[in-house]
Amino acid sequence: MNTRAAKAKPKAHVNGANDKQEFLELYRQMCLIRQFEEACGEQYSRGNIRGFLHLYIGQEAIAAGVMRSLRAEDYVVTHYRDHGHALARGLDTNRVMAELFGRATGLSKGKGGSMHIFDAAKGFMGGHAIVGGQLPLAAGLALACQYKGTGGIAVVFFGDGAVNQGVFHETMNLAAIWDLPLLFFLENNLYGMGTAAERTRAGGVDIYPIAGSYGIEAAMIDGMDVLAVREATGEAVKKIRAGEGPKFIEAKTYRFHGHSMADPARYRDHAELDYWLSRDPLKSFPKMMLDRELATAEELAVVRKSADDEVASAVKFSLESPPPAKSELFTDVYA
Amino acid sequence: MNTRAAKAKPKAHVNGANDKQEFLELYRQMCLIRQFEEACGEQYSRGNIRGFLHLYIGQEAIAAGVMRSLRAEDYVVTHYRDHGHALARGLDTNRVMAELFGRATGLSKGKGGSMHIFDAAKGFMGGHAIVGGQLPLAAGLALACQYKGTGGIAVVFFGDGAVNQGVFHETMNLAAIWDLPLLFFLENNLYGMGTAAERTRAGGVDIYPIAGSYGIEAAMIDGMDVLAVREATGEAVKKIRAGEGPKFIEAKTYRFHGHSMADPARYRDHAELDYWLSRDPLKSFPKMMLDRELATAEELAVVRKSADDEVASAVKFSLESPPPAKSELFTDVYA
Amino acid sequence: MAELTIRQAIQRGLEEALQNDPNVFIMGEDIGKYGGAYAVTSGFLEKYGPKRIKDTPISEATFIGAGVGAAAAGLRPVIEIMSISFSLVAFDQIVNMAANLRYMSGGQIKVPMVIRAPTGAGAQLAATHSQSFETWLAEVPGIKCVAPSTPADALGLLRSALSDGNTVIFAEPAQMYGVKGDVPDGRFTVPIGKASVQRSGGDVTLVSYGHGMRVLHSAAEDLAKRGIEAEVVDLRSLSPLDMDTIVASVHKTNRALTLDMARRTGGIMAEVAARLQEAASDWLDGPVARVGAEDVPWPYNRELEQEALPRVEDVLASLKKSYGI
Amino acid sequence: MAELTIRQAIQRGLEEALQNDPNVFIMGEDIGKYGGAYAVTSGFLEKYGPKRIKDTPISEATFIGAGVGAAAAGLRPVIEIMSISFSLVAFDQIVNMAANLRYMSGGQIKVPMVIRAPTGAGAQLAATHSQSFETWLAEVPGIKCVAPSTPADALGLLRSALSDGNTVIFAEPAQMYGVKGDVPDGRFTVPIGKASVQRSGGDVTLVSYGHGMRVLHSAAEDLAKRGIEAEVVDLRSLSPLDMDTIVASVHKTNRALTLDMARRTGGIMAEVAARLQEAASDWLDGPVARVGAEDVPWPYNRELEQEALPRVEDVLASLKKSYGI
Ligand SMILES: Cc1ncc(C[n+]2csc(CCOP(=O)(O)OP(=O)(O)O)c2C)c(N)n1
Ligand SMILES: Cc1ncc(C[n+]2csc(CCOP(=O)(O)OP(=O)(O)O)c2C)c(N)n1
Ligand SMILES: [Mg+2]
Ligand SMILES: [Mg+2]
Repeated sequence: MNTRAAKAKPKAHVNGANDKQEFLELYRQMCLIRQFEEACGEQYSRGNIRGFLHLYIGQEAIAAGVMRSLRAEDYVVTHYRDHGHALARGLDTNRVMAELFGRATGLSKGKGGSMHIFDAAKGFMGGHAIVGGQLPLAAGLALACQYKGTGGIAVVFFGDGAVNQGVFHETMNLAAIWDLPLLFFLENNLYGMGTAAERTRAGGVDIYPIAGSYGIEAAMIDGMDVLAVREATGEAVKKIRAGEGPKFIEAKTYRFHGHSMADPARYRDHAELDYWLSRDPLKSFPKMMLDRELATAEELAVVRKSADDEVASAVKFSLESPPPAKSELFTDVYA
Repeated sequence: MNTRAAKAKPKAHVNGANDKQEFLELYRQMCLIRQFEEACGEQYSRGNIRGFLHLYIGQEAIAAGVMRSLRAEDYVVTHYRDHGHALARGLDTNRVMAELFGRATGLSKGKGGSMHIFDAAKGFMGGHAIVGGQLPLAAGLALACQYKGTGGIAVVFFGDGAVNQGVFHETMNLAAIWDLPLLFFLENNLYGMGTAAERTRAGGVDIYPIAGSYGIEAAMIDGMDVLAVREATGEAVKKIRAGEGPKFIEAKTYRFHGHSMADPARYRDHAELDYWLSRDPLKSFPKMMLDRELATAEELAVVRKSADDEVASAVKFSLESPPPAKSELFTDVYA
Repeated sequence: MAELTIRQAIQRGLEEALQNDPNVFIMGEDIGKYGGAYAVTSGFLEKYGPKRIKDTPISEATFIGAGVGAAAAGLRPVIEIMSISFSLVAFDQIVNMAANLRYMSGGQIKVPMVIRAPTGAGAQLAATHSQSFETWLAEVPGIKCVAPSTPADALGLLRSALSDGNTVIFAEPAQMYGVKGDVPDGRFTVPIGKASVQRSGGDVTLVSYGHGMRVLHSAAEDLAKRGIEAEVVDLRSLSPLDMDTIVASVHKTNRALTLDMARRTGGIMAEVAARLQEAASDWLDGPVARVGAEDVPWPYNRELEQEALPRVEDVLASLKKSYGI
Repeated sequence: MAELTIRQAIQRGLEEALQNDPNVFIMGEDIGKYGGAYAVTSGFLEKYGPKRIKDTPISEATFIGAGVGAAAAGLRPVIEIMSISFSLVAFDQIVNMAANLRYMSGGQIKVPMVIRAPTGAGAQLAATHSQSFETWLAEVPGIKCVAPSTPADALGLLRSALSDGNTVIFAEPAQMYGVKGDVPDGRFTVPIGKASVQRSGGDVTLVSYGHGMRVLHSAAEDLAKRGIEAEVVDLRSLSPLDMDTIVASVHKTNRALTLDMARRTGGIMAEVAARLQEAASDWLDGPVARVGAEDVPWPYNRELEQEALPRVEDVLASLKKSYGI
């Protein structure tokens, strides 16, 4: 059984009622992602979503916790497990869902699908499906921020499996020598597809120390704790904006479902899954808010309901959206 | 000026006259390499050697010092700056030179040239010209030793520039998780072509600490000191043979000439070059032997003369060798 | 004779090799504990153990390069890439190492290795996951490349690949793992470098491989209804190419069409068409007709993807254009 | 009008861009302090400073991928790869990222970037260093690919590449940096996607690009001595391909030959031949003649390498075979 998160930092400190609106917003985002992903799973089984579909369920605290520290001029880059990041970054829920449905109203007009969500206007630069392939792209976006002096930064999300691609190493090196304003955010959910990270990754269960070999400051946090994520990201982002160069955060987390819809996840044992389910941020976070009287049960229910409604509308919107015109096959190949 | 080697370990201890034969042999190898490389430079300017030619002058202590710990069943893999490793591994001087001349008597029948020296019978598996490309190959050779239980190991040489290729990282990881009997030997000559390592490599002037991120034990040594190289390699190889998995050695060294024959090396300052020339192992090592009365000037002269003769014969052999038959163009494409 | 799926045929070939040759081992991502992304090696880890069945990190360049080294040292690695689309990160190791080592060493080094990978579009996996890089690898001297479209060929070609002295790219049509067919008993092999005439006919020669064979067979049915007898040729081996079989067919039919389920521009089918017009121009009643997928990145949306893929209508229209039939 | 070498023409194009567009920057290995492996960017670092002229680590995949990101964010990176042979380690970033991003994002992202790289055999650099991967990259939708063979085209195409909205592979014939030619004054451009008729003639159309042009011009001289007037066409743009110019020429000459200094099998010249026979079969008096390098890895030895490279004799022999001329 893998319960490494226990080693991570303790929960961030809560500053009383001041944080209420902020906490409700974090909760709203997590609910939205969870509900969105549940709906995706259902729509997949109905055949409305196809191809490869990777759910973010269990990891919501990360996307929600990170984005709060970002600004409009920042860039976000992620891998194929990208719905959570997209929603937390504020992409239109309807258009994200419509993309999964392959409809003309999707962000990429249905050409990209689940693994390739883009919203350039919001600095959301994908959604990339070659493991590790997104890392150099993010370095280039960070380079552009630096070159133009926009004050923006780039955040790149990747998994424990991606650290075994050479470009991970190359990108850390490049970011470090060029002092790029880049936050490396490792979502260590302990598995790359069906293979436990410890079976494919040398140097111990924690990956973040490798950043030190490049002189990049790194932190390890509990990815099930949205406040810990928010705090660590806030600190790192502040330093990056101050010109300190790239930073690295490893968050220990867990995906509650299989790698993709095709994966029954037989390679994990029940005790492990149960342990992580017991740490579900969609349970612990509202519980904490109730315990500390930061929100009432009713307030939380309103948030949940609004998320449910938003997702239900997105499904409806997608179902009602037309497919792309056949002529779209030939557009967007060249500028 | 770059004089980092000063930080490296002090010279290995000398065990008196017992070592005399061994020392003379080390000296012979270094002389052979130096003389060979000088001859190559000359033959290149005469047009007898073409393509890219990378001389090993200045780095001789490494090839000579490493090979003494290897056995017949071991594998050696290196990059394009490969003559020194080939000679120290005991490849036929005539046939190495003939390969550079592109003659039928060359080890690869003239098809490989300077950058691609192979002698499979001696476990010398190239000579590889894509920077970093040789690293995975070496891991595979080590894997074969482990798989078959031959007791052999693989040694892979690479430069400070190669550590910036992703496969370096991937190979360390694979070697570590599979406990491969593999010695990573980094010849840090401070430059990758015309670019100082410190300009392209994050994490400080020493590269070896990165091995630690993979749980690989690493040492840093003075690559101008043949005894230090021999000692460090001996220790590492012993551990690898004992089943301890991969080890890593970084040797600080310097190439006295440009990257290749096309490079006048204008990017280095004189003081730096002078410093490293003052540490020339072809001077310091015989001086030490004389000082400690391990050899007489005459004995050393005999060694030098034998190396000179061997190289002169190799040039003669090559000049007299026929080119490959034109039909060779089509052989060796498929087994 | 047994009825097997392509998946089962490959499984059988791999198991035979594992059982008969201790130097055979398999490596790749999720081939062990997970059982393989397309379940080809399902159960192998339990049966053959971790020495023979190696789960790798997501480091294609390095485990393929390590395969080259292991092969050079006398082992016979079988490598699974989860999708041939991912082979790009390892192209240097395949093209510069696996293919060149023998030549650069003057024949000293052999790299007997099989690289298996599912290939092709059609599952809405979009631009990065639907490619067919066997068409590039087939152009590289020093390695071979095969792509079966039937269970019998899958087994027969795999046996040949597993005893070949060279690296063989074994491209498996991803949409056809479940296709069933009769597989002879006994240790038959299918030689690498021989095309297969899957249907005989005297009126037109239709050439493709892998997924393309389905389209060609449907087209042949349609043509037959109009009294046109198509000869349907499966390249099977993309390298070496068996032009003799194709040319012999054209001598009979005087008409030819090449179909590529990958993009129309370039790739190995362009080479087949170019060679064919060179080798059989006196026999051809018109230009070699060429059909391929549209020259666009693969879209996710189902209708668009289907629109990009070549269909029976495209084959028929192309024949009409080249030969008026 | 000035006489420049190809190297100088490229330098001029780069300097113009550096001077006129603050978003242009150059990155690559040894392009700064060292001045470039082929001295193209010599002196640039001193003149334009380290922000614009960036020496990179030997990490082709990552600095090309970073170029994609920088371009996506509105900059205009120019990347030098020391040799197109090294592009393989970055193929994933070029083919999956630079080429696919626009499509996958439904047109949201542009990647206006120029990737310059010397290409081709002939300098005894052996198997790993003599390759011509522009022939593969030219097949990829979403990126463009050009290869000049004269100083004027080098400058004109570079200007077009530097103002194109897409990634353009700019393949420089490594053996021709010193070739001189007249370059018009003023800001002329050469459009991407237009072939160039370098010599007019009515008897046979000879098509190639880059190094191949030298061979074609020699062959044309030889043919002229026998009274055969060759029309010599330089593709210049490998993608998009300008079949119209070639087909128009064949309408006049009724004979065609393609020459590839890269290996004969596959690549973009196979596509040209295949398309040509489709588009002009009624006009061709025989099969499109095809000449290319031998299908072997590149050998180091000079005689073997020369033997592998296509020569004038091969062109003539191939014409004799196809057309009896
Ligand atoms: C280069 C490459 N190799 C393999 C794959 C197939 N693949 C897709 S996701 C994945 C696992 C990645 O795991 P991780 O990085 O930990 O991310 P997670 O899925 O756990 O979020 C694999 C092997 C791929 N897409 N690209
Ligand atoms: C992938 C790749 N990129 C670039 C080159 C060109 N190149 C050849 S050697 C070299 C420098 C390598 O430096 P290093 O690894 O330090 O070895 P050294 O030459 O110093 O021994 C470069 C850039 C190459 N051969 N392969
Ligand atoms: Mg993971
Ligand atoms: Mg170096």
